[in-house]
Parts: sequence; C-alpha cells; structure tokens
Amino acid sequence: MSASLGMFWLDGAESAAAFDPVLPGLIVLLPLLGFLANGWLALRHAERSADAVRRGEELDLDTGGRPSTHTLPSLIGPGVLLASFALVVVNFVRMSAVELHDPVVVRYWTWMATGTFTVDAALQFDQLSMIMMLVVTGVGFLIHVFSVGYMKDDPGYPRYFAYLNLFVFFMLVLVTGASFPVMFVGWEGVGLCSYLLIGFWFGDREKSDAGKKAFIVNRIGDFGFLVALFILFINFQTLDFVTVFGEAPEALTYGGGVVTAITLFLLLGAAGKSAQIPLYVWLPDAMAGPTPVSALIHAATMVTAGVYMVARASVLFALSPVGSVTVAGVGVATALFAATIALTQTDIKKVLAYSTVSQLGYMFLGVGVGAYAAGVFHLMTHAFFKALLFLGSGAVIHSMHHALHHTHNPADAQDMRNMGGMRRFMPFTALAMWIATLAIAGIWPFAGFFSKDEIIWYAGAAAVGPYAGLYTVYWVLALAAAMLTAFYMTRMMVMTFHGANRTGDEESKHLHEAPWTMTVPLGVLAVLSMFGGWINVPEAIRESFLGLGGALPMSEWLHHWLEPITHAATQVREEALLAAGALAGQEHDYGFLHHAPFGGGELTWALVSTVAAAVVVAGTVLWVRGWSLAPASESPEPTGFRKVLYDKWYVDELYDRIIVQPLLAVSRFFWRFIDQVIIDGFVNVVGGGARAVGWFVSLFQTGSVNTYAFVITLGVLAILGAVVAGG
Amino acid sequence: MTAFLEAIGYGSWGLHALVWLPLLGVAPVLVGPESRAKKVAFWWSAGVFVLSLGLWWSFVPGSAELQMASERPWIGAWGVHYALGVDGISLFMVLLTTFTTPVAILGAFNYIQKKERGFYALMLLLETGVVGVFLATDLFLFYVFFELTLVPMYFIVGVWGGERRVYAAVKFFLYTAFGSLLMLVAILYLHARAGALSGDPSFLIADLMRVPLSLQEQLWLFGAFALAFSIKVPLFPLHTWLPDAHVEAPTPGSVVLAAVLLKMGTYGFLRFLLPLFPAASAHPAVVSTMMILGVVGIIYAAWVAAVQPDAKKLVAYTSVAHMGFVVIGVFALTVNGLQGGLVVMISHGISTGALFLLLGMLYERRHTRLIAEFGGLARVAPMLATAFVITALASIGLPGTSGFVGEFLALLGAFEARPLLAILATTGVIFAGYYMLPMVQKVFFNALDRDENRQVADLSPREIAILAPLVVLMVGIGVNPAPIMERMEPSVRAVIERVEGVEVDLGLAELGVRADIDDPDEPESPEVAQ
Amino acid sequence: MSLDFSRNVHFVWALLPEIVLCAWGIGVLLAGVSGRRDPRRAGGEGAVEALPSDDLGWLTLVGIAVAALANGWLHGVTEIGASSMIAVDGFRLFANWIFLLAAAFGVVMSFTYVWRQRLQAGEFYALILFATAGMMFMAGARDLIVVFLGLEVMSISVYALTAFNRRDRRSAEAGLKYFLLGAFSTGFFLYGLALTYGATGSTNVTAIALAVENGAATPGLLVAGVALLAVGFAFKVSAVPFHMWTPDVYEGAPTPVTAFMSVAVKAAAFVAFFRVFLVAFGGAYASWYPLMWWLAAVTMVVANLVALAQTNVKRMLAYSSVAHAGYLLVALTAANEQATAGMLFYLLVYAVMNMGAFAVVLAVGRQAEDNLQLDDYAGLGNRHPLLGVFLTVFLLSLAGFPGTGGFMGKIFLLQGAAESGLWTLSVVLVLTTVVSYYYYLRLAWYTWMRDPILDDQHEGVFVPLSLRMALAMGVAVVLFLGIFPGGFMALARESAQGLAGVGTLLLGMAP
Amino acid sequence: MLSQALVLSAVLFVIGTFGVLVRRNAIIMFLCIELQLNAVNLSLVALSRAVGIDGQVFVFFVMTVAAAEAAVGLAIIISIFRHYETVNVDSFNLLKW
Amino acid sequence: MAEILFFVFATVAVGSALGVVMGRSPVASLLFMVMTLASVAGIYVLLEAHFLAAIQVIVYAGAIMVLFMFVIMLLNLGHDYQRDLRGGLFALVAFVVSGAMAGLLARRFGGDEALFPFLEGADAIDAALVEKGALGVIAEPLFTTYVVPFEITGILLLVAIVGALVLAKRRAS
Repeated sequence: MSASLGMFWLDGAESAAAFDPVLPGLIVLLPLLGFLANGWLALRHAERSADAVRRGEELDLDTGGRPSTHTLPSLIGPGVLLASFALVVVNFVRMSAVELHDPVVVRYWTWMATGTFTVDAALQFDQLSMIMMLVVTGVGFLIHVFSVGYMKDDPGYPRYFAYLNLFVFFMLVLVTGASFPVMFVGWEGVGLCSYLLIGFWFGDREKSDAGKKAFIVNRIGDFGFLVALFILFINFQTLDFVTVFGEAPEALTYGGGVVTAITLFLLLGAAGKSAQIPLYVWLPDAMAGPTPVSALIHAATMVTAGVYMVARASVLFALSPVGSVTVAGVGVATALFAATIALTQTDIKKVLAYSTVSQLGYMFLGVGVGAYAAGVFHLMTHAFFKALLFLGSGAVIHSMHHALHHTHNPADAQDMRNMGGMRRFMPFTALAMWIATLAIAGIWPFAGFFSKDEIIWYAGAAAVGPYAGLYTVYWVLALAAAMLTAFYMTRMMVMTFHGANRTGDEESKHLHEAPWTMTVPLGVLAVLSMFGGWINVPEAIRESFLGLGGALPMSEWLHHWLEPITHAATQVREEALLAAGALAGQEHDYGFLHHAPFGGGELTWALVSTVAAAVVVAGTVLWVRGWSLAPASESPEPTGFRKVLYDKWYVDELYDRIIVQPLLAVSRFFWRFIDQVIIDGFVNVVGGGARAVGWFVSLFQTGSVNTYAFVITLGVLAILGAVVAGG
Repeated sequence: MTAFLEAIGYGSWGLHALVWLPLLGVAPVLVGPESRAKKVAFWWSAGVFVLSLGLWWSFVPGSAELQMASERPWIGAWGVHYALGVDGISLFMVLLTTFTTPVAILGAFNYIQKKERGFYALMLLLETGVVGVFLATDLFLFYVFFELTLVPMYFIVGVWGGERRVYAAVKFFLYTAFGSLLMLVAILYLHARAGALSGDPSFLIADLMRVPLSLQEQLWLFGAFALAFSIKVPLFPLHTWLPDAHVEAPTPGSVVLAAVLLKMGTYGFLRFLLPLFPAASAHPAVVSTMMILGVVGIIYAAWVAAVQPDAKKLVAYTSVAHMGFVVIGVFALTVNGLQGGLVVMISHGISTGALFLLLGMLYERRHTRLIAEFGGLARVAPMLATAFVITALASIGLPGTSGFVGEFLALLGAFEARPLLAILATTGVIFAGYYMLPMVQKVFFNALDRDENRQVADLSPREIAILAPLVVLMVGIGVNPAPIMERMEPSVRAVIERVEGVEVDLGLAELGVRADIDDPDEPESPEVAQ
Repeated sequence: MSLDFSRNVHFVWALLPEIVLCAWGIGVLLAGVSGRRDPRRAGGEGAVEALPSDDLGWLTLVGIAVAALANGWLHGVTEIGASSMIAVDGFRLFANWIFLLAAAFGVVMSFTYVWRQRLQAGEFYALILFATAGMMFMAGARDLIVVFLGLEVMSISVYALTAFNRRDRRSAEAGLKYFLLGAFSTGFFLYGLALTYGATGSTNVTAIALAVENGAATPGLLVAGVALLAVGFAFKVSAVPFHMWTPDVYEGAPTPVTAFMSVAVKAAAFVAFFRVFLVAFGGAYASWYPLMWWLAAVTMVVANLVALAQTNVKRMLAYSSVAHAGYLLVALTAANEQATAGMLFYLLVYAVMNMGAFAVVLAVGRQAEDNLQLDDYAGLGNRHPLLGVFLTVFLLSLAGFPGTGGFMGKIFLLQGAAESGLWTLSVVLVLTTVVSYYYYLRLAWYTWMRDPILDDQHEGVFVPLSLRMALAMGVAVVLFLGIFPGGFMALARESAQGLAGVGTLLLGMAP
Repeated sequence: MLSQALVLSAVLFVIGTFGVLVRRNAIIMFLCIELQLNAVNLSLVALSRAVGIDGQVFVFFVMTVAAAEAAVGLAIIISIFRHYETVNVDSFNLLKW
Repeated sequence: MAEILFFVFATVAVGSALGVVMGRSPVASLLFMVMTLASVAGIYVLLEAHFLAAIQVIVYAGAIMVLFMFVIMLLNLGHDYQRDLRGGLFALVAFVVSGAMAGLLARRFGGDEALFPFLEGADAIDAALVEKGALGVIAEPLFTTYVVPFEITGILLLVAIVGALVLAKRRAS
C-alpha cells in the first residue's frame, strides 16, 4: 500500500469527526466480481470437460489449459478476498479512530418502493458489521488460501472458487445490509451458496441430498424470518434497522405479545441458519461439502448469521423476556444435545460438525441471556478455532485421501478409526489443532476460554430477573456441556493424532504434511486461536492477566466496541429489571451481573471451569490412549446407549418418520386423490355425464315415426296442459 | 427517446399498432414458404417488441390515468367502443406479452416440426389477442380479445401437443369458456344496468364503473367475473386444466400460456373485478374466501408439484402456487399486496416461461420429461444447468431475483390484511424449495449414470440468445424493480382508492346521488372512514 | 312508390319477389323438362373430371337475382291504408334476403351434387324456388291463412326435395318421416288457427292483435289456439320436443337440401312465429311467455346434450340446428325489439355459417352422401387445408366465438334477453353454449389434430369453383359480421321496428 | 250445436292423433292425419256459424292443402315402397339416434 | 230434429273414425274414413254449409280417398297385411295421452254460445246465405278478400304435382 494512499485514509480519519467509510461498496462488490470472473472461467472449463464426458473420458483440469482453470482462479479467488479484507481493515482503523454512535448507512438505490413501503439497497457500517466483516473477509481469505492447496486437483476448481466468492459476497451483504430485506438477500444468498457448495460434488447422490436438505431446512427458518419481518413492518411501517431499532423501545411494549412474536419468529429464522434445535439437522450432513467449505461456511461465518442477527436485533430480544429465555434455552439445549452426539462419532468431520452445533448453542445462550457482546465474542473466537479445526481436519483428510487413493484402499478417509498417530506424519497440523482444541475446551488463556466462560458466567448471572430458575438450569447445563466439549475434542485429537497408526502399512508411507498453502493458514489461525481472546479480557482478571496487566489496551475491549450496538438493549433490560425490583440491593455500575447462582465471583468460576476443563482434557488423553482401537472395517458396531448417541438420538429418522414421509404421503394423496379423483373426477363426471345424458336422450330417437309422433303429442299435451291450467 | 417518440406520433398509433401488427404478420407467415415461416414470425414479433418498448418511454410515470387512450364507436347501438389505453397495470403486461412472444417463437424453432406456417400464424394471432386483452378499455372489446385467445391456444395445444393433446386442449378450452361465458352474462347485466341508468348504453369501463349496484348485485356479478378469471388464473380448485394443458402443449405454447395467458386472469381481477365491484371485493367474506383459496393454492399446488414424476407437470403446478401469491396479494387490497401481485405476475411470466423453455430444450434432447430419466446433466450441459438453476431459484423466490420482490410484497400486503393467512402463505416459501430442489437435483445433479444423458448437448447459441435476456431480466428486476414499481404505483393506488371509497358510493347511491370517487374533498361519513 | 291494398292489383307489386320466383320456377321447370339434357348422359358417379353443365343452376341463380332485385325495390315502397294480408315492411324484406341468400347458396351447392346424383335438375331447382316463394309468403303474411298456405307451399316443396334422391333409401325414409310428421304438426297448427279464429273472429294478425288487446277474444279458446299454433311453429323451427324429425331428416336428405332447409325453413318459421306471436298475441304475452321460456330452455339443453353423442356429422349439425332454434326462442321469449332485431341478425349469420358448414360436409362427402362420420374428417386439415380453415371458421361461428358473426348474433340475442331481464335463460344459453363448444370443437379436432386417413374412400374430395367462391364469400361474410356488424345490425334493428315489442313491458315475470 | 260440434271435432282430432300414434302402416297414419284435418274443418265450419263466413273459405283452402299433401305424400310412400317393399314405418329405421 | 241428426252423424263419425284407427286392413280403414267424411258432411249440412258438404263428398271422399285407394291397390297392400296396430304399453300410454288431450280440448268448449259474446252469430250468416246463395257466400270472399291465398293454392297445387311427379316416377335406372 503506497504511502499516499495511507495518508489518504488516515487524513480522512483525522479530519472528519464522523466515520466516513472508504469504498464501502467495493468491499462487497469485489467478491462478486471475483464470482463473475471465476464463474465465467468455470463455465468455459465445464464446457470443455463436458465434451470430454461425452467422449467417455475423465475430467481433467488440464483439459482447459492449466492457466485458466487453475492459475487464474487461484489468483482471483483469494485475491478479491485479500483486497476486501484490506479495505475492511482500513475502514476498521478509521472507525476506531472516531467516536461513532450511530451507524453509517450508505444508500445506493431504491430497491423496492410501493408507496407505503420503501426499502433501499443500502449498506450499514457500524461496530458490529465491522467485526463481522473482519471475520468474514479475514478468515475467509485464509480459507481461500487453504483451498488453493486443498482443492488443487479437483476438476471443479474454478467453479469452487466462483461459489466461494459468491458466498463471501452474500455473507458481506448479510452483515452489512441496512435493513431486514437486504439482510435477507444475504441470508438466503449464503444459504444458496451453502447449498451449492455442500453439493459441490453433485455426482454423489448423498452429497447432493445434503445440499438440498440444508437449503430446505434453512427455508423453514427463512419462513420464520419473513413472518417476523411482516410483523415488524406493520408495527413500524419500515424495515430499516436504524428506524426499527431506534423506535422499538417506545413503539413496542416490554414483554408484549407483538415483540414476543417477532422475536420467536426471528429465532426460528436464526435457528435455521445457525443450526439450532430443532433445525440443526442439516449441519452435520453439510459436512458432505469440501472441508474448507465446512470451515468457512459451516463453522466460521454463515452459521453464525443467526447469532449476528440476534445481536443486531438485540433491542427486540431485550424487550421480550420470553423471546430471550427461549433463545437461551434453545442455545443451551443445543449445546448439550449436540455435545452428547459428538461423544461417540467416529467421523472426524462429524465430531467437528456437532461441536459446531454445540458451540453455536453457546453463542445463542450468550445472546439469549443478554450478553450480546459475549455472543459475538464467542462467534469470533469460534471462527478462529473452529476454522482451524476444520482446516486441520481437512489437512488430515487430504493426507489420508492421498494415501488411500495411492493404494486404492476403499476405506473411509474421514474415519478416525482409520487414523491414529497422525502427528508423526503431520506434526504442524497436530500442533495447530491441539491449540484449537485447548481453545474450544476453554483452557486458559486460549481464545475459547474468554469467550465461552463469559457466556457461561452471564448465564449464571442472568438468574436475577425473570425466569431466574430457568437461567440457573441453563447455567448448569452450559457447564456440563463445557465438560463434554473438553472430552469429545480431546477424544478426537487422541484418536487422530496419537497412538498407533491404523491406516495400513502401505498407506502410511503416503501420509505426509500438507503443502504450505494449507499450513500457512493453519498457522495464522493457530495464532488467532491463541491470542484472539485477549481482546476481551474480563475486567476482573485483567490486572492479573499473565502479568501483562496494563499492557493490554483495555479490558473488555469488544464490549466497549459493541457498546453502541448493545446499549439500547442493555438499557431496556436494566430498566425492566429495575422496574421489577429485581436489582434491589445490587451494586449497579457497568452491569447487573456480579454473582453466580451459587455465589462466588467471576474470577472464581473462571478458575473452576478452566481447571475442570484441564482435568477433563488430561484425563481423556490418558483414557483414550488406553483404548485398543481397530480400523473402521474391523470395529464392532456400537451398542446400547452408545449406539443411540452414535445414531444421533435418531432425530433424522424421527423427522423422516413424522414430517418428511407424511408430507410426501399427503402430497401424493392430494395429487392422486384430491386432484385426480375429486376435482378432475368431478370435471370429467360433468363432461362424461353430459355425454351420457345426451346418449341416453338420443335413444328416444328410435327411428320410428310413431315414437316421434308420440313425443310430439306429449309435447302438445304438456303445452296444452300448462296453458289450460294456467289460463 | 421520448422526444423521438413524440416526433413520430407514437402516442396516437402505438397501441393500435401493437394490437394489430401481430395479426398483420399472419399474412407474410402464411404466404411465405414453410421453411421461412419461423424466421418471418420471429423477426416480425421481435419488431413488435421493439415497437412496444416505446411504451416505456412514452408512458408518463406517476399518473393513474389511462395513457395514450383512444376510443371510437365500434358497435354504436350497444355502445361498444374500440377503446384502447394503457396504465401502470397493463403497461407491463403488454411488455411481457410482446417480449414473451418472440422468445417463445425462437424457442419453437426446433420443437415445431410440422405445419410450421400454421403454428407461427397462430402464435401471432395469439399475440394480438393477448395484447388486445391488456389494452382494451372497453369491456366488450376486452371480452372479444379474451375469448379470442382461446382459439389459437386450443390449436397450438391440440395440433402440436403431446400424446393426450386433444384431451388437454378440449379441457383447457371448455374450462375457460365455461367461466368466460358466465362472465359474458354478467357483462351484459352490467351493461343493461348502465344503459338503464344513463339511457346511453356503453361498455366503456369508465362508464360501467359509474353504475350504482347494490351489494347483492355486486356479489352476484363478482361471482361471475371471479369465476371466469379464477379459472384463467387458475385458482384452486379450478386449476386442473392447467397441468394437462401445460404437459401436452408444445414448448412455446406452454411458455405463452404460463407467461401471459394466466396473467389475463389476475389482470382481470385488477382491471375489472376490483374497480367494477368494489363493495363485493372489499366484502370481508369475499376477501377471506379469495385469500383462502389463494393460500390453499399455494400450499396445495406446491405439495402436489413435489410428487410429480413429470418435470413439466411439476412446473405447471408451481404456476398454480405462484398465481396463488398473486391472488392473495391482490385481495389483500393494500398497495403492497397489489404491487407485489403485479410483480409476481411479471416475474412468474419470465421465470416460468424460462423454465418451460428449458424443459423444452431438455425434451428436444431426450424426448422425455420424466424426471427419473435424467440425472447428472450438469456435467455434460453446464450452461443449461446454470441457466436452469438460476431460473429455478428465481422461480422459488430467492432474494435478488424478481420472484422474491413480488412474493415478498404480496405476502407483506397480505399480512396487512389477513395476518394468519399470510403466515400460512409464507410457508409456501418452504414448499417452493420442497418441490423445486429435488427436481433440479434429480435432473442436473446426481450421477450421470445413463448413456443417453451422456450425449445431451449443451445450449446452442440460439438457445443462449433465448435464455440470456430472460436471466438478465430475472436478476435485473430482482435487483432493481423500482422503475417498474414507480410506474404501476399510481394505477394500483387508484384501484385501492376505488375499492376503499366504495361504501361512500353505495350509501349515496341509495339516496339517488352518486359520489365522485375521485374527488378527495368529498366528505366521508364517519362510519365509512373505518 | 306506395301501395294501397284496397286495389287488388297492388298485391302484384307487393308480392313481386314471390311472383318472380314462382314464374321463374315454372320457367326452370319447363327448361328442365324440355329435355335438352339427359342426366344419364351427363356423367355419373366416379367421373369427377368433367364439369357438368350447370346451365339450369345458373338460370335459377339468375331468377334468385331478379327476385332479389324485386326485393330491393320493395325497400323503397311504403304501405298506406288499412293493413292487409301482405305486409310490406322491413321485417319481411330482411327475412326475404335471408331466404334468397339461402336459396342462392343452396343452388350453388347443388350444381355438382345434382349432376353426380343424376337428379332431375329442372324439378329440383324449381322446387327450391317454390319453397323460397313459400317462405316469402310466410314472412310477408299478415294473415294466418297466408301463413298456413305459405307454410304448406314451403313444406310440400321441401318434403319433395328431401325425398328427391330416389336412388337413396335414406332420402326416401327422411322424406316419409318428414312428410308424416310435418302433416301431423300441420294438423295442430291448423287446429290452433281454427281456435284462434274462433276466439278472435279473424285470422288477420292486426285484427287478432286488436281483439286480444281489447280483451274481446274468448280467453278459453285463445290460449288453446295460441298453444296449438306454438306447437305448429315449434315443429317447423324444430324446438324440443317437436324436433324429433330433425336429425333423421337432416341426415337423410340430400346434403344441399339439408343445408337449405336447415337455414331457410327455420328462418321462415321463425319470422312467421315472431310476427304472429309478437303482433297478434302480443297482448297475451303473459300466457305464452312461460311456454316459450321452457321451450327455449329445454330445446337448448336437450339439443346440445344429444349433439354430444353424435358421430355422424350431418346428424350432429342437425342437433346443432335444433340448439340454434333454442337460442332464437330465447329472443322470442324476450319479445322485444332488440330481441327481434337480434333474431333477424342471427338468422342472417346462421344462414351463412350453417350452410357453409354443410357445404364443407358436401365437399368432404365428395358431392354425395359419403364420408359423413366424424372419423372421415380425420386429418382433413392436412389434406385440404383451405377446406379445413373454412370448416373451422364456420364451426367457430356456430359455436359463437368472438370475431365471427355467430358471436355477434349471440350477443344480440343475449342483449334482447337482457332487456327483458331473462337472466336465468341467458345463463342457460351460455351454459349450453359451453356444451356446444365440445361438439363443434370435436369436429375441429378431428379436422386438425388427427392423422389423415389415406384411402380410396377419402380421395376425390372435390370443390368446384362456384362452391369454392361461395365458401370464400361465406367465410368473408361470417368474419365481416363478426368484426363490423354495425351496418347489418342497424338494418336488422330498423327492420324489427315494425313489430311491437312486448317483452320489456312485463319485466320480472321470469320463472 | 256449436259447442257440440266443437267437442266432436276435438274428439275426431284426438282419434286421428291416436291413430297416428298407434298405426305402423304409413298410409293409415296418413289417413289418420286426414282425419285430423277433417276434424279441424269441422270446427272451422262450426265456428263460422258464430264468427262469419270466412271459416268456410278456410275449409276450402284446407281441402286444397289436404289434396296437395295427399298427392305428395302418396308419391313419397310409393317412392319408399320401391326401396323397402313395405309401408310399415318400423322398417324405416336407417336413420335413428 | 237437427239435434238428433247431429248426434246420429256424430256417433257414426266417431265410430267410423275409430274404425279408421282400428281397421284391420288399409282398405277397411279407407272405407271407414269415407264413412267419417260422409257423416261430417252431414253435420256440415246441419251447420248450413251446404257447398262445403258437397265438396266434402265429391272432392274429399270421392277424389282424395280414391287416390288413396289407388295407391293401396298399386302397392298391393291388402295382401301384405300384418298386424300394424301397436299394442301393449305403448298403445295404453298413447291412449291415455290422447284422452288427456281430448279432455283438455273439450274443456275449452264447455259453455255454449256464451263462448262468443262478441260475434254476430249465426243470424248474419243465414242472412248472407239467403242473399247470395250457398255458392256465392263462399265465392265472394274467396275471390275478393282471399284472392291472394287463393292464388297461393295454385302454386301449392303446382308444387304438389311437381313433387308427386318427381317422386312417383319409376326409378331412373
């Protein structure tokens, strides 16, 4: 970046008191351009490979000439992300340089305008969207880079990058949209990309199915989202964020039915996108997509859109205690439920998938208990360590795949029972993933410790207002889930990287560390997973924190950064609690949250939880190492309760039985019976009846003159009778 | 552009040319050699389309008035006028028609193999009929055009259709004729009332709107009109002709059927039903009934579509669902709903038309429409697959495509009127995925496991030329529908004001006084205000 | 010129067209029997190439043209003085145009048929002319006895024409049935005439009207007379249930004759029906109104339904013509000026379209009685596209489709019904029209949507130039009337002005 | 006597009608129709006693008509007899339904 | 006296009319028909229509019925006698229908002259008869008022001749 450009943006930041975003549209537009460029390349390539397919040959990236099928997408794909990221950083710096209270809304054109309803194609830049953009473009860029290595030989390489860029475009629209409809564009757009990417290898029926499932389940959520929008519209006559959230505290009654309905429908939308109970089922299946996709979409960014949305609409949720407690309840239930399933999974990506669901549950718990910043915080750290975990697993799978491919072994490259001892072949990956594991397990001072413990803490502390009992239960459950997390993650690590290698003697010779394009992103993410949490060190432990103390710029930086977004919600909650007298006797400064349900301060519980988690991790390492594991083909089927967990509590089967199959049956019934028998039957009976009557009447036309005369006489009689009787 | 149009006097002859030029085109098509018929027809209709584009510029946005209106007596004794005019509602319907026709004709090039002259002549005849329907401002003239569209379509389906073409054609014909003939009686009733009122019979809509009708009368007439239009739409449970007609119709026939013929029904709602019978239209029971039928149509058709083995039939059922959105939008009687309905009409015309074209292309390649026969086509026909997926997504209303704008607004408007029904209708969003995605998957994704499918060719340049403008429009309208909406808004508002102002009208009519609806200074009685 | 019927010689002027036709008929007869032509020599079945000499036919056409001239001349004539037996009004003249048109069309259709079937051309054409004259008497009659005699002249001619083809059993059978039932119905008609005469003391339409309106008529006899006269007319217009002869006779009669009588006989009967009922019995509208209502409704429903079951095209068209009688009866039920004008207009359109359809049947039947089944029309459009198009236009017009005269005619009738508030009947009319679509369309779909049958039986479809031109003109007229009906509608309206309109006076009596 | 004559004519008419209904022989059917016409003539004559001489003129016309019909009708019967060798109307049923 | 004669004639007329319907052979029916015509002619006389009575016997019974007879002979129908009277349900229903019709018609003629209060009545006719004679009373209107119908009957007869000629001619081939 040239000095003059640097001067330009710094000047802007200094001279203007208000935040003036630099090329905001370009941030969003660049990935779109990348998509168009890559899409064009992809189509060209696909045309050529289609010819090959018709000739009965196999697809080959070289068919279209390596430069256009590989080199160009490799440059364009990550390139546009890097450029976007750079722009985001510039804007982030400029934003942090000023005191920004109100969001900056950039309007481009009027999108829809009916006369009573107007919505602009406008983007909103504020603290929350900035954080989200950083995550999306930053982590997104790393994953793009990783993909260059991971997808190197895939015949759909340019298409892959086209989708990925399109995804980032929609994700950016989602997080920057200045109104609910614009957000919804991104909301559905990412769903579309998720659909396309899950089914990226569409030739495989199961993968294709998984994509479809993701899309349809997401649409159930979208239904809720839309209904929420409608309710919002009739109450506010607009769907712009600024107006809605600005007027909400006055326009909507606290705890009223309207706001509760809004929040519950929004929750349905969020649950769909963020894979919460009862709509989480698509996410584990979504692992059918390429692993970097799982990292980007199904861990770091898209699935957190629900959390983002709740945080964005925090005022509304704050206005509805029922809504909030439901959000939190759904979150914690999901966290625990998914964790139980993750306990016994043997597919490395499935473990991570359920782990993701579980962590998303934590985020929901966070935003549900009113700790919106904490939720977003966990969203961010989770983006780091979960992306890392996925990418790491991707590296492992990549390696496994190569090895199995070389020896034509049909074994499953993702099954941990076929791994073991991988750290010998890929030490860097193992290290990076251990960092991430510690982070997710909540071990101090890794990123996850700060974010997750904060959520749990707030859950406990929320037990002062309405539904105090429920929140207490949540707190306990969240703690339990944290322990489970520590266990299953450690189990996964040990099964994968430790012990003896179970891949096979011949195969193990081909196991190797990933190329640099893959390891570099791992490294960066590992660093972020290490230190990412430090941006939001709680006030209570800042002094003692690593002895750094005052060296940290500030405690709870993220809280303060997001203050303009969340303060309205916080205010609403506080006022409500004050009005209810729930805070009587409480010290009232920053918040109202100072004591856990069973006493003890924040620091105490932080210590307890980290120690507990560490114990679980250590114990698990020892325990699992002692298992005598066999490759998948030789392993027995799980039994008893393990099998229930292994089969995911049979939820998919349940849904299939009570929703999918009945729906199909009803549909067939409608078609075969209502449509074809009743309605068409009626139509045909009318038609056929008319013809039958016609035929019957024509039988009187016997050809005999007597009959004809007789009918005429009857007619005369009738007429005479009528007339004579009448006259 | 506007100046140029003024210079050539477009305003005075444009509409007439749009109606009659296609008919004139029948002659060169029929006279020329068989092999040239399609080209003549295509270029002719393309010319008509270019001509119709002039409407966009010569139309003055922001006015609810009929523009470029002209009328002259046709059958003086009955007060039948040859009266044409365009407003924000019909403008887009006309453009949709003139746009769809050349596209459909272009899509017919390979599909139609026999009696080409006749086919293309009928297509042009059909265009005349449909444009006439949308431009007529005289009820009689409208009816003539409305019925006139049946005949070409009957032959298009019946002669160039599939195996059960005759059944489908006759069903189509009788179903629709049944409704429209009852409407004819209602029209005559209205006319008789108007004649009795003023002593000067007239079929002009503007004159008929002045007839004070009791609620009872309005409900009866509404029923007759609504039946005709609902069959055309088609509204559940009057929809069963549609799947048959679509499945059997040749591709261009399906395209025109879906893109414009169905719109004649909903257009009729907007142009005639609501303004002529405002009290009946605003009657709560009527609104509920129509909206319930719309909602049932949305859900029911989506479900039924989902289990169709025949892709074309599937798309046909989706038409029912889409038109359900239009119906709930229209009968919401809100600005949002009506405009949403209109946008759905446009969007459905484009996206469903495109879907039928695409299915036609598939059919030309594989001579089957059974979903199970396909699989993995994306590998051999990536362009086709891309176009199909985009179209399918537009069809199920993905934001950023035209489908979303329309459905969103229609649902929004419906929610303002009947929240519960709107919520039910919104489930259509889910079921849209439920019917469309499995079809897309089974046709284009999954394994390429059949040798026949392996040889499927990708899009030809001609086919790209057909689809490209459609795709551009789907996305274009989805991203920036405002220019369309600003043109339709005043007209929509006028309709709503008409419906809302009705009770004033009725109250005074019983006293023998007629309220002038357009006069904003008219004092409203308090009980009317709510 | 004005006519005063106190001078008997003025009847000559008033009846000029009729006289011309009768005289010409005798002339044609003489020319025919003078034996210049031997039909046996002129050709025979199978010999398609050689054109027959159509001189007698052309001679007949000239006669019709002269009669038309006379009819045109009558337009400039006014009646003065007391109303006589013969009306010289627009109503009659308009009807005369229809008869002349039908006769001309019928003659043109017969050219090749007469030759191929070796019929006696002189007698054939003469009978057509006499029948036409009879119809004209009916149309102009202002006296029941003239109506009756006109009816008989017409009927007896048509009986003979029906049975004309002595080589064909069906023709004879049709002739016998027509004759027996026709004579049977004549009995009723006559009885009605007698009772009316007894009730009112006169058979003059004007006098009857006066008596009925004054209440001077014996009500007991009058209603019975009205009823029986209605039966007689209903038989001639073939309203259900007096239609039983229609399908058999139409099917069996030589096709040109069928075409002619399906149009002209019906028209004549309707014209007389209207004049008698609207003028003479206008005052008793209340007593015959429900009768007509039911007659119309039953006719429309039954005819259209039974037509659905037909596979023989001629027979189907016969039922269709019964159905059209039903539509026209709606106008009679409405009994106002609009409806009367509508009736005239409809008859005009109907004449063209129905004869056009029969002309196509004739062509497909190879100028004989072949290929009458629906199946024989399969792929007609492929083999003879122009014929197919013509047939389609005529069928659409019969079905009452916009753009064709049939549509305008139907609207005209409906307008008349609307004026009298006959909404239920209007609904019945349109619903039965939907039913009729089915069978008209069925013929169209056989024509266009079936693969052609290629065998000897369907070879040799042959349309002589004269018929071709007549067909083209027919199509042109049908379309013209559908698109620019204004002029003819005005004429019809003007022509109907002479008749009293009673229907509107009795609004709200609809059952 | 007028009434009685009218009643008689009605009775004769109906007998004629009945005959048309029940006889299969075309000639006898036609005879019955003649009977009907005759009945009408009777009522015309009877009515002319009350109304005026016109009725008798009509009878004259009716007789002419009857004669004309007889000529043509019998010719048709002869004609059809040549095809079928019978005049039984039930035999003539090529045309039906 | 006239009354008695009327009833005699009427009885014979109805009886022989029934004979026409029921006659076992065409010839029998024909002869019954002649009898009916004759009885009706008698009633004509009673009704002071002497000319018509004569015409009835001469033209109707004489000429037309003879024509019938010729045809019956020509077609040799006497021998192909078959039971052509319909029986069974059809006849029963036909009888009921006819009977009902007769009832309906007869009911119209219930009262006597009261039916025609407005008419000149028989006296005027009797006067005219005296003045013009039986022939003149018919001939005058026939050739004045009814000259047009009279001429039409001419056409009618011509048509009948032509028709009969064409139809009854021997088959062409």
